[in-house]
Amino acid sequence: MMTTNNKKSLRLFFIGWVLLTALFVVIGFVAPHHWMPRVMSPQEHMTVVTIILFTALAAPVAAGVYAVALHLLRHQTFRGNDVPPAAPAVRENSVLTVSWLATSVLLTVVVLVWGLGVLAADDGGATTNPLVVKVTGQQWLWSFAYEDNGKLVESNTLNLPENREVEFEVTSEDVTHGFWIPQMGIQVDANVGEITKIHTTPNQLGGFDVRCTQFCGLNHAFMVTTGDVMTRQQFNSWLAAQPSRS
Amino acid sequence: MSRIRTLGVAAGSVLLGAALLTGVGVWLADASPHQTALKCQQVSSGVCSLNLSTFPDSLEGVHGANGGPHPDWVSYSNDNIDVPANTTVNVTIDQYDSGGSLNNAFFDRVMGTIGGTATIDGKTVSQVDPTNVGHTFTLRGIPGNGSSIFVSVPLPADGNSGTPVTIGGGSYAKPVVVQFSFKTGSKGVYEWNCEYPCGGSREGQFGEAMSTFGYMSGTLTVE
Amino acid sequence: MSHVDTHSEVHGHDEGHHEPPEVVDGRQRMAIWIFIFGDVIVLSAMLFTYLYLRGLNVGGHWMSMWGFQGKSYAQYENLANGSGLPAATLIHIKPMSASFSWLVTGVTALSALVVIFAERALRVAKNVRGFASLSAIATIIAVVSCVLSVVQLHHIPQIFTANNDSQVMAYTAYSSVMMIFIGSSLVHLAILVFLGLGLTIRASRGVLNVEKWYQARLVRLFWVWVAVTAVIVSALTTTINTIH
Amino acid sequence: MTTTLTSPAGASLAPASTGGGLARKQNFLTGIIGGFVFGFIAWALSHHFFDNTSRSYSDLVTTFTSIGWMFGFWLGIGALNGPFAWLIGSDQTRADQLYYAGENQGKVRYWKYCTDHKVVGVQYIIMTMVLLGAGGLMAMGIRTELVAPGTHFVNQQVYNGLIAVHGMLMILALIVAVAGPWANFVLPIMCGARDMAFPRLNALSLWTLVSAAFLLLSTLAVGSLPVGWVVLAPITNQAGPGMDFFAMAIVVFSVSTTVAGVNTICTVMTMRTKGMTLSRLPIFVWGSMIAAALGLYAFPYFFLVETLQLLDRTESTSFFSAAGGGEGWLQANLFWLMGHPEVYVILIPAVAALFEIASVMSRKPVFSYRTAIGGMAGLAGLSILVWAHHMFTTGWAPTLGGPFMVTTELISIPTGVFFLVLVGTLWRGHIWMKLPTYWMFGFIANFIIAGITGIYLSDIPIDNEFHGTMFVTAHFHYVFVGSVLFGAIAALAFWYPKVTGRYLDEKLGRISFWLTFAGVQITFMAMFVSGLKGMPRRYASYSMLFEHSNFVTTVGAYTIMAGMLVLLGALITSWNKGEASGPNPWHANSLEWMVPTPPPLENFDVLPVITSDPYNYGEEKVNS
Repeated sequence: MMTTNNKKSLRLFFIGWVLLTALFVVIGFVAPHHWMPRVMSPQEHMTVVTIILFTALAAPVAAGVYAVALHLLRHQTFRGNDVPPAAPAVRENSVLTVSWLATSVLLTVVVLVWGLGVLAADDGGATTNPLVVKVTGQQWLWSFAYEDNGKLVESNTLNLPENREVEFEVTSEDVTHGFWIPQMGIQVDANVGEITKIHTTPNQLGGFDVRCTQFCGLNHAFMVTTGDVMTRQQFNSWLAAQPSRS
Repeated sequence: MSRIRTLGVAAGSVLLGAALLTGVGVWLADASPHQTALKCQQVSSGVCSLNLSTFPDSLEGVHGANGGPHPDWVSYSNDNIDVPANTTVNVTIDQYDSGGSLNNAFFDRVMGTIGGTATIDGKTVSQVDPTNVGHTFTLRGIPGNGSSIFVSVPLPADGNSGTPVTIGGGSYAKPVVVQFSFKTGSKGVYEWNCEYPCGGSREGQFGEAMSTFGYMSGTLTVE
Repeated sequence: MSHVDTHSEVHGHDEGHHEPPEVVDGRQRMAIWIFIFGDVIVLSAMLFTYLYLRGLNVGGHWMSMWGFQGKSYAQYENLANGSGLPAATLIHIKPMSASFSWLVTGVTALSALVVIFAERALRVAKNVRGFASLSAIATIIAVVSCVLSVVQLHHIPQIFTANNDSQVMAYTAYSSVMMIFIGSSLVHLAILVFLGLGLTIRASRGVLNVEKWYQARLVRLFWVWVAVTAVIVSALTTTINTIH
Repeated sequence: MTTTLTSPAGASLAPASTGGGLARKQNFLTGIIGGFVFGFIAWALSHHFFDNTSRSYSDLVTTFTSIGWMFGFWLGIGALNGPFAWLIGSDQTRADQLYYAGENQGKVRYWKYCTDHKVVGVQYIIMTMVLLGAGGLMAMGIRTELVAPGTHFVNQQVYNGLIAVHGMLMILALIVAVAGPWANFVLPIMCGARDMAFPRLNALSLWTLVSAAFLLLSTLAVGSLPVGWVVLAPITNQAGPGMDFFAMAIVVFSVSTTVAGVNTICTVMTMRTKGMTLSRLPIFVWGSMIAAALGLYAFPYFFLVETLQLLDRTESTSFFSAAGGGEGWLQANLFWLMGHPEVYVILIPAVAALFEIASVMSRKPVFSYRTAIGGMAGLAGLSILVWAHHMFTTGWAPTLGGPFMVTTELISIPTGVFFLVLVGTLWRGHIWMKLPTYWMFGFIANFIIAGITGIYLSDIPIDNEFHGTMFVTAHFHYVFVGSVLFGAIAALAFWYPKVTGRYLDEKLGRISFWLTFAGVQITFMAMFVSGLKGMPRRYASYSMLFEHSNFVTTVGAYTIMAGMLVLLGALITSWNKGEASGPNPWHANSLEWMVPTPPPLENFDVLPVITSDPYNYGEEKVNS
């Protein structure tokens, strides 16, 4: 019933490994495009690319473990109530151990280098005169304030111009909230007595969501609103049409 | 084996106990009384009217005998409201409570009503003094569920004095009367609450009455 | 089960029931050291809290707070209930008395010193009576230190704050951290009093005799550690407190 | 040839003294009574003496009530007898010790302040089942609410309470799920010790945990805990009295785990029998010790942060309140300084138990024993340097993001070692497909997914998208349910015969396994989808966007519940009706299988002498 490492079972094992790897890679490509929100900013784009890359790197490892597990379940198992005979006592295999460690170190380094690179590329902060939007969270609503040559405009929905860098200055009036735009892959908490900044450049026209990601009490689930990326003309006319705070 | 049987039974019964405790806990936590939803009164075709009040205590409205566990908590007269779809809703709110400054002056504006205005004691306004607000009526939905809706109307603090009127268990000075109208869209469940910090706790005074269901918040069901 | 060599000489089964003192001592000393390790973590976390809040000085409120001048809570209660309060003002507080803090620390250190002598009296001089009386003295000194700490707690500056109908005597960040420092030393001192009392009673009842001297050493370890903590905390909170 | 070890229980021990005395009548019930009495007294006093116009009035009353409950419970169950006896210098005699170890007291000793490590172990099993049961019911409540958009089953207030208490209960339950029962029941025997190093501290750690668990469950009755399980300040200053119960429960719980950790470490370091060198220790002993040491580092932070939150609420200090110079980030730091190591306090004992099981069930030595220990120690060491990866999106110290990303991703190396050891042990093994083996393979399958999804979250750009979403929830549920719980159940099935002398019902056990395994995949895969679609955590109601994935998740959750109920049925029925197993059903070599079942009081009549590690299956013929 069981024959350790005969050729056939090993070949099956390798085929399984390859097939599973392929399967995981395919999932890695399909899932983000199929389920994640529409990509509307460079940050979100890099996020999706990174997800695909990491999946491709992780796929062979995961597939390997699954293939081994399946191989063992297929060829190495004993059923029934009698204890199986003692198996060959392999206590160490320095080659295997070292190569396994080397592989995981290598993969980790690749992941790190890539991740830190993306992080550094994005860490530049707001560049030349971004549009500054003051984001205020309070239980249980977001409010947004724009400075339009001396006139202060407030809104409960977030309208943004296309292809212009936006800097969000996020703060809170009561407890901690989480300011998140899924379509733009940017998220930062709104803290009492602190102003936290994030920036992005919307590069697609259309609607997006703003959701609170930090538990903030009774109506936390309803602290959601929508936004719209419009052409600069549309944005400016919208801004002009808003009543200013007296 | 009697020891072991008892152990098994013990484990089972203790689990059962945990289940009961949990159930009781949930029930207690859920004990905030659910009043029957307030129906919007049909005035004419496509128009209906709602009458709400805000009180400095919980003696009026369904909170249990003599205001229930927290008679001193501020409260709206109702929590759950039913309105028909695609209708103009005329809202009248009698505001009996004192007030102060908003956490965020954003809410001193009248937003989302027909004409962007409200009538306060007969005067039509689009904005009130952010340092003298009693409560607000702020209504919103979850994007994607039904049509999006946003209405926010500040209710100025009640500075009136004179002969108090008696409602339910309490007696209050003459109210500030706020009237406004908004149009409902398609069917859906929306959430409304007060945005004036009247919860009497630390960190923005949004605890207690503000974070307890059935006092300063409720649902508006468009059906 | 070949790895269990039961043919080799087996010790009588009473071995393990009555273990030799040095074995018990070693085990208990290890336990005390591990407990002290846990205490070190708590202390370091408290120091982190202190330095973090002082370093951030959020809104400049390390030693200030919006509130109302005045000593007592009752003085404002009625005002606040009628929501007839005057406008709140920014109130600044002073750091707590350094000399008093060092006084408490000194007393604690003194008690530790006495305990060291007590333990030596038992271990070296084998003098149980002397040990009993010395540990009694140490206990009394620890009690004094407790009382002083309570006094210190009462001197932490408070500020009356009120908004809407919620009012209270509140503490600024500085006062808050001082409270946990003093509070934790109070808890430790209470434990010391318990231990000192135990040593005294046990010694005078002859339960703690010359053979069991190591019990005294266990207590001494913890006692000295508490004294060290007091010194560290005082050294920090009396030098680095105000924001310049 | 093991006969020298199997002389009847306590045959040669001093007879239990029959002395009366109040202290000997104390049990769980008197504990409860004492708790309620003192709780009521404390409530009445604080109610009377504190100023009821102060904002912190209700918090002060609640806090003092909970202190009264704790004190009364400990007094009632007899936890305070030992210290008092020490104080007045009346030390226990040998007869007393045997009595408090429950000698000749039958089943009643399971409901007493019993110092026998095996009794404590069984008490921990019951404790864990209660916590998991209550937490699981709350999970069902949560999933029922989330079956469709809108709030229908419970309103958002109840929901917010449920998510926090569910989270905390489950974390506490899993912290003790493996280390509680088995580091108490089998660890001393594995070391060749007659009991834990400090039997009374052992009982103390259990019963303090029980008293804390009562408080934690009581939060539901006093306005619950509407803050999320990470109790992120400053919203905790808005919450009702439930928060005070919670904070007090955690303060006591931290003490309990610290005491337990000291006990475990001292037992392993000082109670090993002759020849049981550190390099011959069963791997599970190593795992338990490393986890205990890590817990000693982690839980003091928990102790402090909850003390601070309690002070903020009762004394109006300003640790986390910006108005007084406080800062929510401080709470986040202190909490996660505890919170991340705690994950490995939970994980490592489960993994170590699986190493043990893998070796026995594949009739092979643990593969590269030293690397395994190194992996666990390395994981423990790294885990104290990664806490801020829970704060990538809080805006706290963005410049530290890079460094913390590095330390976090380095964790995947020791985690990889776990797979190396586990798979390496099974490779070319003769795998005995019994119940523990099934759950072990389930662990391998789930832990891969848990680990890999963790890599995404450790990457800051991705975390900016996924933080605070259902993706994170799904990830750590794969860790806790898919991995730790599976490991814990494997350990339960493995050592159950040693506790009861009977097998855990194989048939029911396998049904339960397949239900749970399928349930976990359905539930949390669908939850990953919700996360990818952008559904945040802790939402009582959600957009139509997330309708289908949430429905599937709820279906899966009920499947898991079915599996767990079958397992519970198996546990209870097998306990007295199961197939008899004999002292060593798995033909294992480690010491706990050498003693009779159930093991006698003080385990060994004659302490064995060890000449090799317990993994020498292939090397010498196992003579039976």
